[in-house]
Amino acid sequence: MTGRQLAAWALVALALAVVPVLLPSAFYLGIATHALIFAIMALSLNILIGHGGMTSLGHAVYLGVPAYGVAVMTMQLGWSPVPTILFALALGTATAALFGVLALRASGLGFLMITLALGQVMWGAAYRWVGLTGGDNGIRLSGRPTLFGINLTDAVPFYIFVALILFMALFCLWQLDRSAFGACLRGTRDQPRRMRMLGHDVWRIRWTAFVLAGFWGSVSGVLYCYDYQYVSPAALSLPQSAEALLMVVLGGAGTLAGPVVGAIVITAIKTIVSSYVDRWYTLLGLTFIIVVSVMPTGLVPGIAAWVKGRRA
Amino acid sequence: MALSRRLLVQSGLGAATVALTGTVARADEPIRIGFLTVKTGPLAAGGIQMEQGMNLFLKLRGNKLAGRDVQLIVADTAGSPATTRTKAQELVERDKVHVLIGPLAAFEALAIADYVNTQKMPTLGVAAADDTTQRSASPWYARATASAGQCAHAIAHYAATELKYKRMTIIGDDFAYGHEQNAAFLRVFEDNGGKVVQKLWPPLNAPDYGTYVSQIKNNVDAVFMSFAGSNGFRFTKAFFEYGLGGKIPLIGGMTAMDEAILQQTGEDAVGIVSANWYSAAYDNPANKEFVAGMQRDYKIDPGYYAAGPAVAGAVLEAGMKALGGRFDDREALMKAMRTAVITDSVRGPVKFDDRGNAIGNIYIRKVEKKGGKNVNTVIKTYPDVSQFWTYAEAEFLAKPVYSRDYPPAKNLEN
Amino acid sequence: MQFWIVQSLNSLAMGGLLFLLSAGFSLIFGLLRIPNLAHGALFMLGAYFGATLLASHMNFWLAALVSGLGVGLIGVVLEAVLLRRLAGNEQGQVLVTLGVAFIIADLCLLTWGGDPMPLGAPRALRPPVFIGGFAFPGYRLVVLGFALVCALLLWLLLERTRLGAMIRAGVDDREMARSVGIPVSRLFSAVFFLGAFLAGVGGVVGGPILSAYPGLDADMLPLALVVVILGGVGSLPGALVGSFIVGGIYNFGSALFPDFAYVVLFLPMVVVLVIKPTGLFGRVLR
Amino acid sequence: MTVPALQITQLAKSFGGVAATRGVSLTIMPGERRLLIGPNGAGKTTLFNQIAGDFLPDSGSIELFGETITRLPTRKRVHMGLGRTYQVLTLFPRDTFLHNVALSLIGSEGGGWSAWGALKHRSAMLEQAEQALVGVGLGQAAHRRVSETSYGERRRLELAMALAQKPRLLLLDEPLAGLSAEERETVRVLLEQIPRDVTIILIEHDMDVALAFADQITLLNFGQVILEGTRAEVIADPRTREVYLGG
Repeated sequence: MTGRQLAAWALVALALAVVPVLLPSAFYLGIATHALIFAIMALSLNILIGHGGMTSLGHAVYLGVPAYGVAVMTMQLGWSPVPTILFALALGTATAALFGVLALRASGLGFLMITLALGQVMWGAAYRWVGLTGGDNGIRLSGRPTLFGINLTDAVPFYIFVALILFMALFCLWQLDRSAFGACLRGTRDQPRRMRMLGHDVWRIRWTAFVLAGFWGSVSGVLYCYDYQYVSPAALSLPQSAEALLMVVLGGAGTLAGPVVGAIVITAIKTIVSSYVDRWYTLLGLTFIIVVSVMPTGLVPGIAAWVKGRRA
Repeated sequence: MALSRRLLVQSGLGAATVALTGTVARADEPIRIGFLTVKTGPLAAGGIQMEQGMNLFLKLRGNKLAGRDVQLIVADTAGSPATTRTKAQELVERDKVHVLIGPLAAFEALAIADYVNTQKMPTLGVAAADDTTQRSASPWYARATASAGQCAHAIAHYAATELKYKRMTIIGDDFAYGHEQNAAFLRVFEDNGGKVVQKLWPPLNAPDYGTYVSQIKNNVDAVFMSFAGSNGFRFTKAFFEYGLGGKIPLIGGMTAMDEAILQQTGEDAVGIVSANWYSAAYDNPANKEFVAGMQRDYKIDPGYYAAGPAVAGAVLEAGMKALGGRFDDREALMKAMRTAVITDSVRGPVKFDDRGNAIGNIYIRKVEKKGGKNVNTVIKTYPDVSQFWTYAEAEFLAKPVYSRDYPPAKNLEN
Repeated sequence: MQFWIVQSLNSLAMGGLLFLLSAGFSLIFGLLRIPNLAHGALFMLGAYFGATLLASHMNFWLAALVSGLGVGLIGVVLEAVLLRRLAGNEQGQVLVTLGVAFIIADLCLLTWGGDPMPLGAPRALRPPVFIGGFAFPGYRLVVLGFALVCALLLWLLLERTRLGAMIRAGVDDREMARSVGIPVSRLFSAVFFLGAFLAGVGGVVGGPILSAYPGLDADMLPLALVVVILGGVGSLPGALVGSFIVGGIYNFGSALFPDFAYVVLFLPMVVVLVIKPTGLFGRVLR
Repeated sequence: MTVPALQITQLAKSFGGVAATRGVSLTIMPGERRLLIGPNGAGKTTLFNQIAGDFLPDSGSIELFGETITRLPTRKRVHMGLGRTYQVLTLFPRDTFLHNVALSLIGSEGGGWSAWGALKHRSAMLEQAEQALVGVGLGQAAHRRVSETSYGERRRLELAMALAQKPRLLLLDEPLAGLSAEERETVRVLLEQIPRDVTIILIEHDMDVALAFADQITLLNFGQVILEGTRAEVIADPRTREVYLGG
């Protein structure tokens, strides 16, 4: 790592660390925690959208399935946290492995539609398979776990836990970005045909990306379940998938910081701005339109270009 | 009257200073009511009426309850469980409300159930999920409206004993609220000699009810429907489109013929019998004033969603009165509300059972055309109905919660 | 027997409704390559316009036309102001059309409130038709007929007029069309108008069956997507056949496999797409 | 007897009823320089696409160095020694020249991107990539992004990416397209320098360069082989005139 990169990472760590100090109350820290969890979800989706050029409208599956995994294992089978978490991650990743095989039969809009349909099937299953999921009543968790001797019930330790995982996710995805695999994945995004002609197994590259996205999505799903201590079909719904997509595109697909920024902006509009503006839904729509009109590639690249332009 | 947010933020600065200096509520501090409702998205219809009902109730009280000023803080849950939880946190932790009213939907109520418990926050619910006042009742939760099964019990009894239906089809939204109503109906109807011969479950997001309507057996005595929101209205329309209206009687559960959709349903609605703990046509002074106010301020007749907060407000008022206007001791306030006996709410008399659910009148209503508009005329009153109907509480609770398949339907025909 | 006849009629009638919903979406997607996620919202807007006009006692078909024109106009503005500069930026288009959908939905809620609004069919078309002893709603047959007429007119427009020839050329190869001097920008506006117009008319004609209510947009959009995916993108016969297939799957699926009612549309779609990723009639979806 | 580098037998393919390739047979011996000519739409690039495996033929067979590859996926053909450049540039515009070639090398590794470590730590491979760039005279451009370079440089990058994989059979689709006279000369020299153990099939409209380069010429029209022979034979044949001047 170069000195500059090290400094950048230190800055990220510092930024995550000062949030609990700066925020006035546990309530705002809770919102920050929600935003970071969705940031992890958006980061995972960005592997597909930004790096792989595969627009998925069914990413809520990897939020909801592991969340249900945590809830069912904890509440119905009484498993302890560590095996529960491992199981939920494995469940979400395995789902991605299977759904990836199905969705990658197509590309472009076909891919988008298969992911959407699979998401709707899982949503329907959650609604209907009442014995397992509790239907629309969902499953309530009896509290946050104690992991490695640390009780995550309070806002501060849970925030730190989530922030640590976000930091890990950022670092892993940064590594991915710089790896040979990352280069191949971007290659399949820009020139799939050429990639084949260079001897690459395009399908396997995409499928691996799908599974990776599923894994990191599952990480956010586990955190989501512990955060809200409740899971219902809403976690698997199309609006949830669309929201994740919007976070990625709003912040800037293909950039590392974009999904995080997108997640923070959308969470802020939904939870904070909505307290002051009745028509926050319109405001959210306007935000999308304005961002795309002014910065077609998203907030992070747009602002970066603007800053560069001012310096020059 | 809902205070504007900006005003609230300004006065909130004062409140924050108070919190910092650790002073307990000032003697002249207003009671802050956190109101969770849905103002955006597909569920907003009921949510907007909830807010209107609450606003009107407070307006009619001169924005004072038991002599104390009221600050109403409204939060939009957007019909999402995750947002509901965040908004509940906002109201409790940031706005430091003294009592919560709402939220609208069962899954929203369930999403905050544990939070309300750990925060020991007095909550007056309106959502119908049975178990929130049954097997998983909470000391911090009370529901002045009804459980999903509560009204269905009554109309099932009415259908079997007064309408003398023997064979019925039941149809409802395929989610917990529909399941619970239909299960309650089935139990009481069959315990009183009727037979449910067909159960149909359209999914919540059914684009069209034609396919379901055309499956209804043509040899049943009547059809019972338990729908929420606009689904009841759309089902009724399809029922008449397919020529079943007038041939097979249609009766409805708690929200199937809600005042919110009564006018839109038009001629088709006339004659439909349903059960609810409320009717805009219920005749007592409190309700007369309330209905007139809704018509004046919002040009609508109040229904389930508007009346719920008005009843909750009456409960809160009664609790505060019992404490001489005090509300700072949450435990005392909750206890006072749950032991209150209210005689003159918009739904008539109401009190709570030991699990926090309302015991009150259930009205059998029939849609009639009066003065050019549809009204739910009360044709029979079941007084003091509890969520357990006539069953013994212990026996009732020993059985599983009402669901899609419980109690089992033994008389289905293919 | 009666079951099969009635459900077949249901399927056909719903197919007609779905065609009105999805033809515009398919056109816009086929020519402009814009996944117009505001299409459900435009359909809902048409229904609300229709409900308002009908409440003021306008003739039903006139109301459908006026609503269609109104929604079509909004579509043109949307295309010209927001979407034209995003050509080729699919993610931007997704974001903008979803943003527009949010705004339309929220403004509808603001304007018309949350309660459902009925749209009455013309009185003469309301009574059930009796077919061999059982009743079938007459208006649904009208919708079916109307959809078929629309399909025919659209087919004539696309196959028999100069405008249609240009549109087809644009669908087949946009660059080629531009190079032979077809005014692609104006063509795009025309197609967007047509697509939005169809959504608006569909909202009114479908209104007596569906009504106008908050959430109609979200209920309809996935249906349009399913139809277009099954039928193939940008193909009018595909949209027509896809509509009837989806109508059939929905009606028979919900009746025969009630336990799968929640997934009755999407499960078959997954199966079809996995076996034939191009849809039943489609070209490669890229 | 030597095994042909490429043997195509009765290859046919049609798209929605329109025949693109009609029973093409072609034998190309190792080390050969073969030129494909024919008017636009004759099916030259379509033939390349089938040799590369972009789509599968309706009938007929393709053998690469004696092994049947008719239904193999593209990447397996590449691993057997097939390389290709495109008429329309297909590069990775957001990456540097070096990364473009690196992707090519990773692809020829066969199981490929097994390495999850950072790309920049794979120094041996990057060295190799740089050599390939030096080979086409782009040594200085290695760290520039594709989007910042000239068209002529990109054309040479196309070539470098194909050559880096050390193919045994190379398909070159109009490597001179769009180049200035000066640049053509550079590329011509590069082509001349490709060792004879690489078999080359070339599509090119610059007849001066192409005819000088080729050993054998195949004339295609309407997806069919019209005739095949040496430069002199093909030029002399009246059918060539017919095809080009319209008949």
